[in-house]
Amino acid sequence: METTSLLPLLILGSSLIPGVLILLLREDQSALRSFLNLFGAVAKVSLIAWVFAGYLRGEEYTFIFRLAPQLTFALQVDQLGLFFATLSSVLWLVTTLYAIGYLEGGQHRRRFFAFFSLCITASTGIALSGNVVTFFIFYEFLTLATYPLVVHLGTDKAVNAGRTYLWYTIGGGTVLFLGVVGLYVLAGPVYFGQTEIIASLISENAPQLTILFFVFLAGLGVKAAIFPLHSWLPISMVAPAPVSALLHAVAVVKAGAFGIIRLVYDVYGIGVAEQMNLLTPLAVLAAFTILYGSIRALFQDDFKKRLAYSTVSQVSYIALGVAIPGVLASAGAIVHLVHQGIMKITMFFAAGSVAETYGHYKISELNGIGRRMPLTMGAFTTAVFGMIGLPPIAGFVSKWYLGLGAVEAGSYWVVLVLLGSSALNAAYFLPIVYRAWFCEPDHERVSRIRSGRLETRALLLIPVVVTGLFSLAAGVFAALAGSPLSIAREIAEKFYLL
Amino acid sequence: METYQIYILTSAVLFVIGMGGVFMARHFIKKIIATIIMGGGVFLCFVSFAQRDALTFADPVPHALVITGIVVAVASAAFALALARRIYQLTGEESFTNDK
Amino acid sequence: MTDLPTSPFPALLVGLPILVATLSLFFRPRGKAVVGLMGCLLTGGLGLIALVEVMQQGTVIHILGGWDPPLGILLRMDSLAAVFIGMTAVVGVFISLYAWWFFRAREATNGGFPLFWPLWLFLWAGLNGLFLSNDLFNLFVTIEVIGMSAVALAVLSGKTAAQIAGLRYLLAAITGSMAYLFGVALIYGSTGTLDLGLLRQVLEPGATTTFALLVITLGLMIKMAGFPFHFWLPPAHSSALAPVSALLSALVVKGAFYILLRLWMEVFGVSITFSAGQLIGLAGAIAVIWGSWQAFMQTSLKLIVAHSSVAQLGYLLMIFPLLILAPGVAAGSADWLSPAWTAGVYQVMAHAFAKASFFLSAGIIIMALGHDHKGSLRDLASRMPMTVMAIGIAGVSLIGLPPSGGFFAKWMLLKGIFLSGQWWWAPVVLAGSFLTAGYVFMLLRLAFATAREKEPFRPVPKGLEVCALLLALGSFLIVLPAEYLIQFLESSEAFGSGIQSIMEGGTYGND
Amino acid sequence: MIWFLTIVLPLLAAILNAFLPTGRRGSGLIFVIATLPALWLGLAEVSGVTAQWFLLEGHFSLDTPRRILLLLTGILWAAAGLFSGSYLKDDARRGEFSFYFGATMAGNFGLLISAEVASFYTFFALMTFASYGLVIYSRTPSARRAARIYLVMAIFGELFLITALYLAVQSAGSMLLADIPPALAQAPNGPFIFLLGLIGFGVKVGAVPLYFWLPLAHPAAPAPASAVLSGAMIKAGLVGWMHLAPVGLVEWPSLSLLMVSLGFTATLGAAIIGMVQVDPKTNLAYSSISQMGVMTVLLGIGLYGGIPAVMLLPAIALYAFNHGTAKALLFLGTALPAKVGGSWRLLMWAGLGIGVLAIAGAPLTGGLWTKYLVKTFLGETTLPGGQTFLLLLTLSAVTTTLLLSRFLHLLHRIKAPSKNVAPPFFLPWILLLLAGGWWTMSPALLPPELMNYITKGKGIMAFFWNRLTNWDALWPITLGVVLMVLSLRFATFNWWPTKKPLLPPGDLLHIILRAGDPVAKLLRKGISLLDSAMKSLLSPEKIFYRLSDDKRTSKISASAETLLRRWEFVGIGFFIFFLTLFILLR
Repeated sequence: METTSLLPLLILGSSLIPGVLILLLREDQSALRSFLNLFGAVAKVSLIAWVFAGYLRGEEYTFIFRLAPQLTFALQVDQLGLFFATLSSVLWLVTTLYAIGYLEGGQHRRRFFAFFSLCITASTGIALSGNVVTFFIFYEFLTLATYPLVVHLGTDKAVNAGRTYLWYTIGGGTVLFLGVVGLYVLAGPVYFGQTEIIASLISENAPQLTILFFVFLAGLGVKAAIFPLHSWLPISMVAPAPVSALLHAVAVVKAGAFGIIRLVYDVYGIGVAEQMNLLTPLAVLAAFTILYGSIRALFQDDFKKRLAYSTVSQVSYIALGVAIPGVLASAGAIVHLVHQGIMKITMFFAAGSVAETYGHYKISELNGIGRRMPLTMGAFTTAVFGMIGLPPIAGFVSKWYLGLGAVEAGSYWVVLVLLGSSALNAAYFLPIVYRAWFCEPDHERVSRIRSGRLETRALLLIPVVVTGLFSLAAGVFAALAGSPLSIAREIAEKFYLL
Repeated sequence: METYQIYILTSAVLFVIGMGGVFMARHFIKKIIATIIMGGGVFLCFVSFAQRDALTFADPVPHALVITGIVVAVASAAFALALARRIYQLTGEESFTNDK
Repeated sequence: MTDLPTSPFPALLVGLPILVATLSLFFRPRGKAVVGLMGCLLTGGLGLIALVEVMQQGTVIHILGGWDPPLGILLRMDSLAAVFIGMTAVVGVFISLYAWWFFRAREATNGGFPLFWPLWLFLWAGLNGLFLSNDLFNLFVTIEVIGMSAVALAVLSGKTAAQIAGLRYLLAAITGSMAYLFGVALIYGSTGTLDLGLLRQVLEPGATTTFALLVITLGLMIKMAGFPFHFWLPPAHSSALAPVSALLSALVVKGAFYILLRLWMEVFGVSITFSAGQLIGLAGAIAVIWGSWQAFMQTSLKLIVAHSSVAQLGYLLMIFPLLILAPGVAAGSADWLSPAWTAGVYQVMAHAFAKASFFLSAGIIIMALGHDHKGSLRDLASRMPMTVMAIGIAGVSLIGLPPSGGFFAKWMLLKGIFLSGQWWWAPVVLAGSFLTAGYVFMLLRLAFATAREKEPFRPVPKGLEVCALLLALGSFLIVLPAEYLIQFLESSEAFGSGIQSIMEGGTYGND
Repeated sequence: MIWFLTIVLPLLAAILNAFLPTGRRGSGLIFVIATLPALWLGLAEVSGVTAQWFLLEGHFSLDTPRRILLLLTGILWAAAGLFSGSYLKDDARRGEFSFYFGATMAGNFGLLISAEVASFYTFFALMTFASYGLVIYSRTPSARRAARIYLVMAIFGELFLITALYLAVQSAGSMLLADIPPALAQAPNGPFIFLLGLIGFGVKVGAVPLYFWLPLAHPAAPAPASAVLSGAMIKAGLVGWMHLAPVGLVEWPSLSLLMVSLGFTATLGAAIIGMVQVDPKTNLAYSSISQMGVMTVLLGIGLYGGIPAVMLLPAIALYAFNHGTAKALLFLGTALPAKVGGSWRLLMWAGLGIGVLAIAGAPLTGGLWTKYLVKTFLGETTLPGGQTFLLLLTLSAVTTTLLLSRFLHLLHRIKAPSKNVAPPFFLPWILLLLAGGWWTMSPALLPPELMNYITKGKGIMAFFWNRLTNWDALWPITLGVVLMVLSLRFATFNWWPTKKPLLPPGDLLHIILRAGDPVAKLLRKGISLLDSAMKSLLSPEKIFYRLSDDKRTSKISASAETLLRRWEFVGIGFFIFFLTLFILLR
């Protein structure tokens, strides 16, 4: 704990500084801006890789700054955090590329990219934060950083969406604030991983702990879009595609999910959580959200809206996995952080490219799009099958672990939920695939907005393909050492050894 | 009851009258006068403490304070009057209309 | 008392501004401005130096003209005073710079208000005096100086609305100070001294003391626009010129709060009760909710900001119930005093920075658009991003999102609330931040929205925007030295025996 | 290495052919090359491999029954591939067809060679979903409909399947397929798990009552595709069953009885329904169902215990081999009569005849063996009612003959080209005819002990010339043929439909749809109601907006504020505050 290192700070800086610099640039210096962006992204990825390597060698990276007695800003590197940080940084790199292509000639790009960088800073901060208050700081920071992205277009629709977005996130933040202070008052400064603190308190003030747990859950559940708190997610779909992609795949929803993982495993500890049976309500909520989101998705004709509802349902897999005791289930949950991320980001990229290239925003307009954008839709289709949980795509792996975990824990109803959600996923995703590949294009809509030698602009195409391949590879090579799965397994096993 | 206590009671009464005036009176000038009455009450209170009984010498401190206080009070009253007059010139209003 | 080290700074801090102000009166308008700005910068620098001085050698005093109290005046600069003076210095300097550009830009149209400078210097002197002075009567004098110059500044713009608001303000101020003075008179009558340090020892409970406490409290509540008495604040603050509004809401109202706190915690310990504290807290709570809601409902930018001041001051009142121990609570076990205390100090500072920046930004917008109806904020984000940024940051600090000063204050406040078990205040705090978020983001929302019709738009000097932005950032930066600052406040026998006494077991409610 | 080639080559072939422009030859050849590794594995013993990196650690190996099936699959895919190469040469969507064809091929090979759950499931799914593209290929409304039903049923199956696999793996504690049957034999919920698997794979097998998608989907695809669908892929389900079934380890009378009875229902019922179809391909599809019924029966016997797996499973595989090759021959044959003319037709009819006889189990064909195997095991088993089953089996021979002669009759109705021609895809058909499973040598694939067991150690020839067995095999067929001939000869008996089938294809489906329609409507309505309810549900922020955006609210709060600003009220406030504080301080 005493070995202080500036590396974590540097990791944050690698996106914070470009963000600030970009804010200082002029609107028209797009080349320099792109350079800064990419430089930051690459720097971040490589830094995290470096730190990861160091961590595996057993080194400790901790940065601590005391604000006040009992109020410390702590960055700390552990496996789960690195896992999440890697995810966000890599996807940030990809998304930056995509965004540069997507916003070519758009308005307010300076603002957009600046806050884009801040946003990723926040989510890296969430990943690396070492104690509850630091987590909270970045959690709120994330809310603020994403707001300008949500309202980027500035239309009344966007602005109102932003209003609702804030209404929920700030509300959640306030509740979380209550929880955090409560925890500090009750247990003093709690660093992640110090589950013994809570364990020691459980005897005398169990009721407070229970209340706190659910206060936290309410706060985190907003971003994780758990059932009653999910409405902001589909509404904030008005944002540009890269934003929705990042919001859904990495930054916001994952912040919530990640928070829940931290809460259960690193603050309360799985033992305590089980002992006080706090997990059952969470499991039920998550299960309900899974089905609910899927059912709502069935009825959306807006492409991105449907994806959004599917996110609502997919992210709850993580919460569900956390709520099922057992190594397998939690491994499934943790690995789903990544798997859902790469699959969903692929889908959003695809949706964005279609919208950018042919101006199709509705699913009913997608007839025969597969013929015109084979690679994009191919990647999309891969992601779809992954979401349904078909091998050998990433989604299968997480679903397999969740299912086995559920069976192992003897909670068969969860298996039923998983099956139901798979069926529903098929029901609302396969029609898209069907239209894309097996329907004849209706010819009045083949007008092409952006032309290019490829099926669309290279910067729109490459990211989709890359993430698509990721989601394939994450499944096919799941057994390899260093694959998301293997890391997730290690993490989960650590949690259960504690 | 000592004499000074009578003074104090009087000052209290004055103070209350003044305060009532400030709140209840509508006209600017009335309000300003009311503040002056308040001031008077306060100063009387001070001064009456200066000499508790006829035997000892008067305590100089309250006088010093009262002098200062009076100066302040006069200044502020003057300022208030000036403002009231200006408002009258600008709008012709002589009392607060509560729309702002 | 005289064992404390003597230092010239207290005298300078009061004397210099007055001197420069009087001096500047003899100059032409343009000269006034130059001299005034110089004076402001000097005073600001002095304030900071003094802060450093105190940090190095603890509390210092200065006895004016060598005449001992009670007739002479003793200025004492303890750590809290030092911190507040430092804060005043920083905020003041920024506002002065802003004012310089602001009036320069307006010179052509209406002469650039040269009188602002002397008045502002007098105000500054008054503030410093207030923080430094150590007996009830000096407090009265300083607060009067502050009041007078504040009103004078408020009516500076010469607009009708400003005049009316100014008169309202003035009457309220006089009433408040008279009430206060009445209390002072009673105290003096019953104890024969005005020195705070002495009073703490000699004051014993009784009808007189109680009455004195009552009138003093009410008087100060009026002056700091505590809940039922906030009637003068919104009009006065919203109708004044931008730099003036900034001064008024950032610094002036804090003076009354400062006195109130000192007297309650330091002097009247004997006769205050737990339930009385609850009442003050209640007033604060209502102010928080009501003020925020009103701000949320307003349609013009400056009114929004003014109402939000009411709410933010409410938070200050909410620390009173925490600082007073319920009967039967062992002082040693009361570990929430320090958080509550810190909350108070930080709320003052954070609000000073944030609100100043907020008002300055409002001024910029008015300068650019000619008015500040909130509807005209549309598309501002693309036209003056820096200002919007300032508003955003300041707003975030007001809401209390991390890692701003406001967050720190609310954190400490909530912590105190939980530790003291007075959980019923917690919802108020949260609701307050939520509503604050409501109006802050209402502004940002408009700023990001695309304009319906193009408004005439005058460019503004960059300097203005920079000042506003820096102040806003200041409300974040004050968090960094937090730990050191807290130590500094608690270590020295700060505040007469104020904080210390509280640290050592607070003031017992006796009922 | 070869193991991976088995899977990778077809995928490569798929991509390669996808880009092959329409009208260019060679795609058939590419497919043939792609099947070579599979054929090699089918013929030669190759020790299994472990792929650490693949999925959840992949294992690939073969045992006798799966080797037989792999051989079958390889042959069929090679023949069908070659066939398609020329059959669809000038088709506009050839590239697309080739893509799905190759992908399906990869899946089909993969699921046969994979020895652990994850990869098995992977390739099973790959095959299932890729073949969707084959079914919908023609894009006709009926094809789309068939494809939709197929997909729904496939997903339905997948759900049961994955559940079964979850449970099985959990109880086995290992991902290896080999460990599953023993585990199920031990596990208390073994029968349940197997039942889930029975349903899950039953969809693919076309077992009663899940078969109804099959008569729609198989005919919808173009001839080569339906050949592999009906000849090879249908066996995938069988493989799945074999993987789960603890043959010889348990006695599950109820399950065993269930399977046997279902099997016979399929065998006879499908035959009867098939007879009254008018489309030869539909007819064949039903015949497939009925034949799979026989294999279901065999497996069912196995679950009753007494018969060791090493005996039973190869027997089933051999039966599949025989049926698969013959069925593929017939399916490919459906494309011929319209194209083959003149003296070539003799060859064609001969080939088709062989195919028919092989399925019916006539002497001199591999069918003899397979039928005999079934008979032996039915005779062996202690299952109650063994004799009736024997009777039913004989009866099934008759019905099968009827069914398939009806098929020939249907083909016969197709108008032949006048001149003496043979299309280029006649050659692959002939090759398949030569490579088929009806050669009496095909039992050589069986493990020796099973051979000896059947032939009583007297060797193939002795068995082959055994008069009794031949007679037993012969008379039902003759009976069937005679019946068919008579019914065609005499108008009074000729009630065969000509225009539209007496029973619509996918018989059961129509009942289900009829019955399920209102239910589905109700469900959809309910869900949409729920959806709209959720949409209209006033969420907190809406309430807040309504409150805050309302003119009235602002008016009220404004007036309240003005009230608070009146001096009088301030005075009152002052007074009240004063009093309260006074009381509190006292």
